[in-house]
Amino acid sequence: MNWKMSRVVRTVTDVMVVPIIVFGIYLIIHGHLTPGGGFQGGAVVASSTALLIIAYGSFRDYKKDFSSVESIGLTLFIFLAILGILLGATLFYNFGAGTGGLFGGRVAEGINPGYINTGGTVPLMNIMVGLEVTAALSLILWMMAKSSDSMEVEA
Amino acid sequence: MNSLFYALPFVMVAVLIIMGLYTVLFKRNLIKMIMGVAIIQNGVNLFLVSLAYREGYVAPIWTSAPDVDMVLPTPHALTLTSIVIGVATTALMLSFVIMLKKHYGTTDSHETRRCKE
Amino acid sequence: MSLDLVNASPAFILGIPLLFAFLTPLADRISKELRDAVFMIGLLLTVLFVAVMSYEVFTAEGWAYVFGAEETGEITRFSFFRIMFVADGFAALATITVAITALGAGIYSFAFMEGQSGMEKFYTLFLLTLAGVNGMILTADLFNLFVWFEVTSIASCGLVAFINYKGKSVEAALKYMFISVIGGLFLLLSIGLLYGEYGILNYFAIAESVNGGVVDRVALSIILVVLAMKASSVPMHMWAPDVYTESPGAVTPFIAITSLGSLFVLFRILFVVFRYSVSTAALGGLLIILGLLSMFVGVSMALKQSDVKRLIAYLSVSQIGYMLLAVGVGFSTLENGDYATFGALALEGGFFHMINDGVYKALLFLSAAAIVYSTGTRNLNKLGGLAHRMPYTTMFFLIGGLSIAGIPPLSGFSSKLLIYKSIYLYHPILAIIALVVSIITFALIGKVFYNAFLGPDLGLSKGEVPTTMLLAMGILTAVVVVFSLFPNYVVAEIVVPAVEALGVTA
Amino acid sequence: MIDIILKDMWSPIAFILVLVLTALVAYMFYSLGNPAYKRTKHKGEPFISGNAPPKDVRLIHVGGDNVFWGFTHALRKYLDPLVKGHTGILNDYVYWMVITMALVLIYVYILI
Repeated sequence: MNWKMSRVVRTVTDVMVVPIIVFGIYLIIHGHLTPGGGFQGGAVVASSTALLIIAYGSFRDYKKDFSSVESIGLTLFIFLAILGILLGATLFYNFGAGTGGLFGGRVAEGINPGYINTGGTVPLMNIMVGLEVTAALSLILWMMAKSSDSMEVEA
Repeated sequence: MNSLFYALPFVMVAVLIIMGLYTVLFKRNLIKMIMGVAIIQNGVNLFLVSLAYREGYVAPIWTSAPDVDMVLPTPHALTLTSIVIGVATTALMLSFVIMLKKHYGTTDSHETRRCKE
Repeated sequence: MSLDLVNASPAFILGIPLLFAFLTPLADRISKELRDAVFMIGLLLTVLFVAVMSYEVFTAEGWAYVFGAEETGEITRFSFFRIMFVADGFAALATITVAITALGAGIYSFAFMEGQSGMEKFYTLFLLTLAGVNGMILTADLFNLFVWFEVTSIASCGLVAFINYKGKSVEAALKYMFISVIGGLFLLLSIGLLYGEYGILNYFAIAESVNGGVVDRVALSIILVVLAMKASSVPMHMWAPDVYTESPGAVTPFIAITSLGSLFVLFRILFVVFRYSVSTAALGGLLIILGLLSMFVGVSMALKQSDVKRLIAYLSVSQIGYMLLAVGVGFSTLENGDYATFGALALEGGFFHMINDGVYKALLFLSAAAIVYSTGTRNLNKLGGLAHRMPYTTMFFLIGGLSIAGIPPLSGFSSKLLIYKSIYLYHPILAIIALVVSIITFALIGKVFYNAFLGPDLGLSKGEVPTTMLLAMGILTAVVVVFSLFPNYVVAEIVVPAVEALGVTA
Repeated sequence: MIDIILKDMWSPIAFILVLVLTALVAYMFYSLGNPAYKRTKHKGEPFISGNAPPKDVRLIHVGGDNVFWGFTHALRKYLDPLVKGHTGILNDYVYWMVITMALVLIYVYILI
């Protein structure tokens, strides 16, 4: 990867990357209340990676870190699902709902403004999926940029 | 008139799926064929979303919702999952085409057939 | 609320491979030995839970497992809106087939894939495919079927293209992926049709209200064609020889088992969902046509092959035909009195052939991979005299080959005998065609055996393959031998519960 | 006594017993033969119209496409179009699936 966009593109990228990441994290955290969730938020966060790759062209080799984050996210996701069985219920049982712990608030009946401290394991799983999707999509984009670049060099 | 209006998305679904199938069957460039698959996929997703539409109902989001009936969100969940799977499959197929281009030097489906007979 | 591992075993069969699939890349960061150990533990735990589930099904009775429910084992009207897994005789038969093959392929891949880079991804993809096939088999929910169908497709395509410095592997993987994705999209379309009509996705809930209208017929045709395509039935079989030939030798049987898994799913959907709304005689006739085509075209194409893996791939297409034929005959007799006389026998033969075929096909593919490992070529024009240097592989290939050809006293003969007898009562000409195909299969196995193993030592082989590969083939051979010696036990204990589980006790 | 017979038709145990018995009888006949018989020099070598067998072992082994050549050659009118049909072109793979889907749709619509 040895291209570099113009100064205008790079400056706008620098400015835009932070809001994009923040919006992605918002989508992930509010996944159990509003449209969004792990995949959508993760895809938004990963689009900042795409922006960086296009604008700067060079990118340090984060391949191993990306794949580790991906594996950790997925492992914790499945572990949370299996924990449902180990606690005596079934796979994907929402053992955190209404217990008062993290995200353990009781959901209000009917129409409400939305309370973020509810949902039990659902927001936790959203966060895991968000981690996984961010890492995986960034990895895919990085690999594709790298391989298409080396192809141009060969030709 | 009213029923025709509600049939319009389904007509569009048929158009999209036939367009996609045409692309897959008659275009020789592998990238274009993948685009055809993406068009079929959008047609199927549109079909699922159109199935879920009910006049006068709102999306099932409880946060500050108006006090009217809500639609059942199963088709929306199906569509979202289908989109997620579509991202993965499209990325994988494009990666395969990149690798194939490296090995064979072509993206023509009539040239990339060393496995045959 | 109490921990019940037996009741939760269907969930573990799905969850354990998923968990360990994502643990292997993490373990690889620590050491290679730990990675291999984690993979093997995951595989063995899955096999263990398959055994637990099957034992419970065979000794007590089947049950439905509802995801996310607070109480285990309680089925309410609301359960049909949740994700549901069924643990019954049919699921037990299918998961046993998958588990035996997975164990063989997993042990085999240690030595076979040694020296490849990125092995943690190989193990991840392997376990993901295992989870995908098990999910496809166990689920009782059309949408879950779609999800696991796609998981299986993606993961197994990754496995096919794993040795990606070979252009042909990538080509085969692209073809497989393409046709699976288009198939998956049509599957989703038909799922949408059924959902639009009945508003529910559970097999049993749809079966209660399905009426055989136009929408149902369209959905039925699409589901049937897509799953038959994935099962490599003629004329949608063309991806199968490419993929079976070019995939890494250790995972070829595993990719063959995904197509067998699709066949299991097809039969479950036909028997559970659509049985009461269609004319079973006509639909069984369709299966018989597909089966005859597969048998004949598969074995004819195998005649012209000079590549050992491609030849076995075409033979496996022709074996799929036997199952479609037998189950088609069984399905077509459901509505009339013939079920008691030969319909049940045809189903038993078909299902017994499925579990047999999964095992001996795995054995054949693994011994073909051993030839490739030892000599570096698959070309039958160059091979010869391997028996001098590879006596154990020769023996394993002979047992697998005689079994696929249906030579007594091996297991293939027992299941084919049941099939011959039942389809003879349906129509004698079918039995004659099946016999002819079986004879040509025997001739082809003889050709491969003579070409590759007999004759003077040409000095191609580097010697016998490593011990772990022999162990994997030995396990599969032991299973084939057990199935051969005690077919009556296997039929009574494993196959008959599967036939009864599809709701066709006569 | 355990039932070892599959569906009143087939018992592998009995089959193997008969096989072993036959082998014993065959061995009995074999041992009745003349023990003074000596192996001749040319026994076990390929017979090529009385010519000396070739030195290169590759020429002794008939393999690959030569096995069943006559059979496949006789069936060439059936096999060659079939082989030609397997083009390996990706479009054709999808084409066959769509065609089959259409045919099955017609079949299911008319007959079921």
